[in-house]
Amino acid sequence: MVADTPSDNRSKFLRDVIADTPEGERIVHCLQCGSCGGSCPNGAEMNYTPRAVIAMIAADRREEVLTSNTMWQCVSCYFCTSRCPQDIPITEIMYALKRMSIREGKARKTDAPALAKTFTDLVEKYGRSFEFGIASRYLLFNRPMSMLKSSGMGMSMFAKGRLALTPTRIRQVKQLRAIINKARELSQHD
Amino acid sequence: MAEKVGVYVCHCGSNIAGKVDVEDVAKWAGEKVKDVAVSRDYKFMCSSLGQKLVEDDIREQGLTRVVVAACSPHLHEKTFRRACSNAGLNPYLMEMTNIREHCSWVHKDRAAATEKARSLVSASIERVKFQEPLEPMFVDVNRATLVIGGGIAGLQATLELADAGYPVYLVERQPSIGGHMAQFDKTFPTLDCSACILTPKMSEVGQHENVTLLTYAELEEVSGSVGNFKVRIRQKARHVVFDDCTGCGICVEKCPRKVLDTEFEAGMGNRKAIYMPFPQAVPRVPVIDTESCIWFERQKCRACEKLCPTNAIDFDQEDEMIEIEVGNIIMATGWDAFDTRKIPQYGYGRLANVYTSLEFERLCNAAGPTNGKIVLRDGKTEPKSVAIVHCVGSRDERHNPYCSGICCMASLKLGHLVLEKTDAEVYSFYIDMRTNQKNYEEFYQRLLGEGMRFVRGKVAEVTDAARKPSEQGKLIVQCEDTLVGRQQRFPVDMVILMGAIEPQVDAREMGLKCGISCSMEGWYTERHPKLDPVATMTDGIFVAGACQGPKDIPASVAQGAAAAARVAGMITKGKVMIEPIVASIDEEGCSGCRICNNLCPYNAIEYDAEAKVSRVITALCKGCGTCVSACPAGAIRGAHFSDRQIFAEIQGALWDAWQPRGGASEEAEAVPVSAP
Amino acid sequence: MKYAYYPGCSLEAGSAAYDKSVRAVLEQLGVELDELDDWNCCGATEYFSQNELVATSVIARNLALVDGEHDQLVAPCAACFLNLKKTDKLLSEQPVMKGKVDEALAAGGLSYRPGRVRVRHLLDMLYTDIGQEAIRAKVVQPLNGLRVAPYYGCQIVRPLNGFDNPEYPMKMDEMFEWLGAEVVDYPVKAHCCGGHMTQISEPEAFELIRRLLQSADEYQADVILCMCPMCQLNLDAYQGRVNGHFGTSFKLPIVFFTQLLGVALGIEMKKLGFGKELVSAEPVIRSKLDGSSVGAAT
Amino acid sequence: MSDQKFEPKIVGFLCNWCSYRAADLAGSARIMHAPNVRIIRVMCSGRVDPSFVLKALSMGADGVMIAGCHPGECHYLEQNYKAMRRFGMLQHTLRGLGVEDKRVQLVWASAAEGQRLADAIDQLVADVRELGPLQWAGNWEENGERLQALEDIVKEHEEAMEVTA
Repeated sequence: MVADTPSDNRSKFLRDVIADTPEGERIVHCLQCGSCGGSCPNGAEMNYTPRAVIAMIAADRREEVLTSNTMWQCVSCYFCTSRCPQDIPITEIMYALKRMSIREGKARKTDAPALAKTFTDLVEKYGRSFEFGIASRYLLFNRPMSMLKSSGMGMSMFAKGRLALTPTRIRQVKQLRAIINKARELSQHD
Repeated sequence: MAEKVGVYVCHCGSNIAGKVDVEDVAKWAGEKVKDVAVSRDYKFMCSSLGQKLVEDDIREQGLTRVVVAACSPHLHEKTFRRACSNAGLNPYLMEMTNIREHCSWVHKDRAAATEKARSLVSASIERVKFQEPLEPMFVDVNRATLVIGGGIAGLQATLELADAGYPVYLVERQPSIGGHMAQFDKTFPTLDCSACILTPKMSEVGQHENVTLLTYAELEEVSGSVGNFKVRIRQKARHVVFDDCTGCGICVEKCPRKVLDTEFEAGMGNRKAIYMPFPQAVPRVPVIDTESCIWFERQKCRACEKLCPTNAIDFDQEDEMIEIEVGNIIMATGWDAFDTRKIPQYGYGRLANVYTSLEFERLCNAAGPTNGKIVLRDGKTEPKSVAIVHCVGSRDERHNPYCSGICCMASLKLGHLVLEKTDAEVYSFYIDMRTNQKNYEEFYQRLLGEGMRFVRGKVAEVTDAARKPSEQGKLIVQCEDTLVGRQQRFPVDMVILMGAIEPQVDAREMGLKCGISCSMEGWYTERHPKLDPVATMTDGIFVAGACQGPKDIPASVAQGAAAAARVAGMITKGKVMIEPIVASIDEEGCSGCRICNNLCPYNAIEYDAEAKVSRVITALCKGCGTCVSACPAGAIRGAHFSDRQIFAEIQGALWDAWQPRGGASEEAEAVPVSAP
Repeated sequence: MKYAYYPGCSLEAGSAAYDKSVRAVLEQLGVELDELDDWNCCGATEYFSQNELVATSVIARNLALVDGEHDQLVAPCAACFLNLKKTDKLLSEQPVMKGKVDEALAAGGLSYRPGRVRVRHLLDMLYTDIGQEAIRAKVVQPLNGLRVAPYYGCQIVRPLNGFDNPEYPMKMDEMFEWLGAEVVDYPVKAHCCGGHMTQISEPEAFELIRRLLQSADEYQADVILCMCPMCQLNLDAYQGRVNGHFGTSFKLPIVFFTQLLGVALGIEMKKLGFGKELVSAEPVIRSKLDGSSVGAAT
Repeated sequence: MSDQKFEPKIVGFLCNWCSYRAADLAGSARIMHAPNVRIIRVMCSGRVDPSFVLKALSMGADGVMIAGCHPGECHYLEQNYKAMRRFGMLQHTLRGLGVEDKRVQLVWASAAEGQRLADAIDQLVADVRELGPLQWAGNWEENGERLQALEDIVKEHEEAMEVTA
């Protein structure tokens, strides 16, 4: 017999977030103090502050949270996590929300998923990432105007020998792919 | 000889009966367990009718042993012992089985809870058969009391007892009594001047015929037990002869060495190398701080000695040990302030105009370093805006998870003082406002009316990194205004950090000296959090004030008085009962190996070199039983917790696991591993 | 002393100066650094945004590749360091996830026991293992007169560093005091550079970059020292565009801390990768230090 | 019985001042936990004679819990340290008897830690459940001599340890 857990009256959204976040159980201890929202370098740009998002998760406001820009504005600086007086892994919750948002097709307002996809596609192809490949593909497909604006910078980087045009390919790329495929397969089971 | 055991299973309303089939347990015990003469279940065993049931059965059925299966023995053991006593049965022949806290309240499954209850009852039945009649012991209570700590809680306790005519020793480690309260300007919510209400109490203590005041002194060692403690106290060398000093203050005035006063003035002001912490100090006898005195540093000066009109200065004075005997001890050791440097994002120590609340108390105190003028560190500029930050190091898993309790009210008080004395705007950054005592909420309302601004949000950081011109040269308080749901930056001139209330750094060590324990955080543990808040698990040791948990002045005073009342009760009664749960050594069996001698932390075992045996000094033994389990010859007996009793209890607890040849109780003494 | 070395993708091209200076400095200090054979990308933050199990499995491959000769893995890049460390922690604390990662690794014929490899950041290794005495003993060009602003960023000091204060780190400050530099104690040294926001939403990213440049500039730093490729890229490569965006005129050289440490150890500047930064660092370093003894870059 | 789920029988020796009160607190706070531990009160964890544990195991217990105040918080100042040392020796002995380490656990719980004690009970029950029943009571009698020898070892160890204490 295990200790009684008051899981019955937790919202579905809350239970999902807890399940998808390592040490996510801490979320129920939130005091709504706002030290996360106050610390976030991008907090001013978010639809909802991380604190508000935690309240909304508990209140089962799934649609509003998963379609918001909050988690996509997260720069993974970990200020919220390191300052949280209740030891809530807020940055990891942001990652969980990103994953849920992509999985449920709710990530519409941001290019971040596209960048992530471009990046990981390259890793799966070569085993390593390289900025030029990411920048060129991602910008070309997603932000052609920005490509023009930053081309000057790209040229300077190239001139300094800082943009590799070809990636390094690892030897055991097949092994890496086997690991990735297996992991992807295992994560489907949840 | 077969005992006649009576078993009583309590329903406790539905508290037990709701999860344990009490009728079944009683029936089972009556029918299946050997030596049970009577077995009943009853709605409320602790009621007078329930107790009567036991008494009548003892008288009428001639019961020789009683088992009451109900709640924790810590709640009702005394009740049922008394019932047995009333009916002429020795109270130590009764055993309680805990089937409420340890069973019905913590298990979901009725069948499993009932099965466990049976095992627990069975264990008690087997055990009780081996229990022996014991007689409680009584000792005289010494009328003197030791109070440790001269803050407001200790002062109150001292005065209550002294006024009642009992002698009190008050030990304080600082050169003066008064504690933290002496540092404050005003007290909430009445805004009384702190010194005006405190100093009369201080001088009363200083002059009281029943009080022996030992300041600048430390507790060294406590031995003995309730009624008769022996205490060693280290009187630190003041380098001023107490009886010769008149307190004229010439020495302080003429001392050429000025040092930063990090204690009373919280680093906001200076004092001399020879000093009294503050003008109203009690006693008015200064001390020499040997760390900063020029004589102790480089054998020069002696200005104080030359100028002292009564030749009271003594550079050669040494620490002195004082031994006293008391019947009771009250711990009132108070609190310490959280080190706000541990939260670097608040900038204390790096950004000049970030203050701790104690620093600010001194800043606005009329007797403080600025005579009560609220100015920035430059000593002249009045702030135009002040931010008060709550919960600095409290309600924070990284520092102290508890709420410090008093900071909300203290920040309202400080906010009021800023509004009263300056034209500044005041912002208070809080998580939750906690104002739940008499007239506290009214004080909050008053500050709302006075224009203090409240922002609900824990401050994320205090910085001098300006992002726009209006922030230049300011301290910027960044937080989320959680009621608006937006991140905000507040440029201010001054920031006050309401640091957590923490236990004294050496609270644990001091507790150990007196034999009392601390919580994980370091607060002294009271005997019962609701019903016995000033007693401790150690008889004769009481706690009062903030050493037991964060507390404001009214609560500290109330506890000081409560502890004194408890002590007065002990003294009036004159005698105290001591549980006869002690060890004794069978001299025939003792081989004189002396293993037990070193095991006892109370030195209750002495060795008779002539007879070559060890003996227990009953008055010193506390009954832990460690020596009993260590004796290689099995010659030490622990009363009420003998090997035989515990073996029988184990066997009873496992009645359903062990299949003895002839029933549960027969083999109790013939078990494979038993003490000789 | 012997360490396995995980350079990470950025150090291969965009931040080759970091790689070059790390190798040169450690050689000078007599530390053996063995590059992990056939390492793969750690996935930065991008895998964690998509699939946690894939993210940890990809990273775990690198931990599994550390051979029996090595029990410590040094990573200079912030994202790599955090990912490797975080994965090791997750695998030791989350048994369910560990079971799945084990299975994924097994698909590639690999295995890893959590805790076997101690993941270290380069700064920690230099500060703690090599230490003040050994580093000071090798200084031939003290950095006297040069005002440096150590910039720690986020992911090395938060959340799992265990070697420095996550809010107000001091280890790089101390190290450059050993080297004789004037260390600028500015308030934003552990604030965020914007990370990948430069590629997602420039206005937000530029604001974060501006805050850092402005503070270092207000404290009159000559050079900002980085220990993360992303930080260096954002502060250096985007500095011109930030100036354009805000109408400011920052001209702050941004170098890796190992580059300047190398200078102090008397290594020629060209061996330390100087010249690759867009805002040139060499002139200010030469003008502040005694130019004659500083090894030429070109 | 044999086809039913194995329910371990466990004896818990709890000290009067901290851990017994922690169990009381778990009760007043209604912190649910496994019903398998049958609690026996002793004044101090220092009172727990290794032979109590052997006795319990021999009588059919599948596991034993010894619980005391946290080190440094003993009601009797330092007696739980003695329990700790004795426990190390006991473990040594139990290993010799083939009893798995996880069957006999020493835990600390202050009077304020009802949750901690409940968690420790659940953990112990889960550990013992995984190990399965302790097959000991049946062959106890025939191993009498071996056990007498063990008891001697216990006493020897004690002497060696306590004298240097």
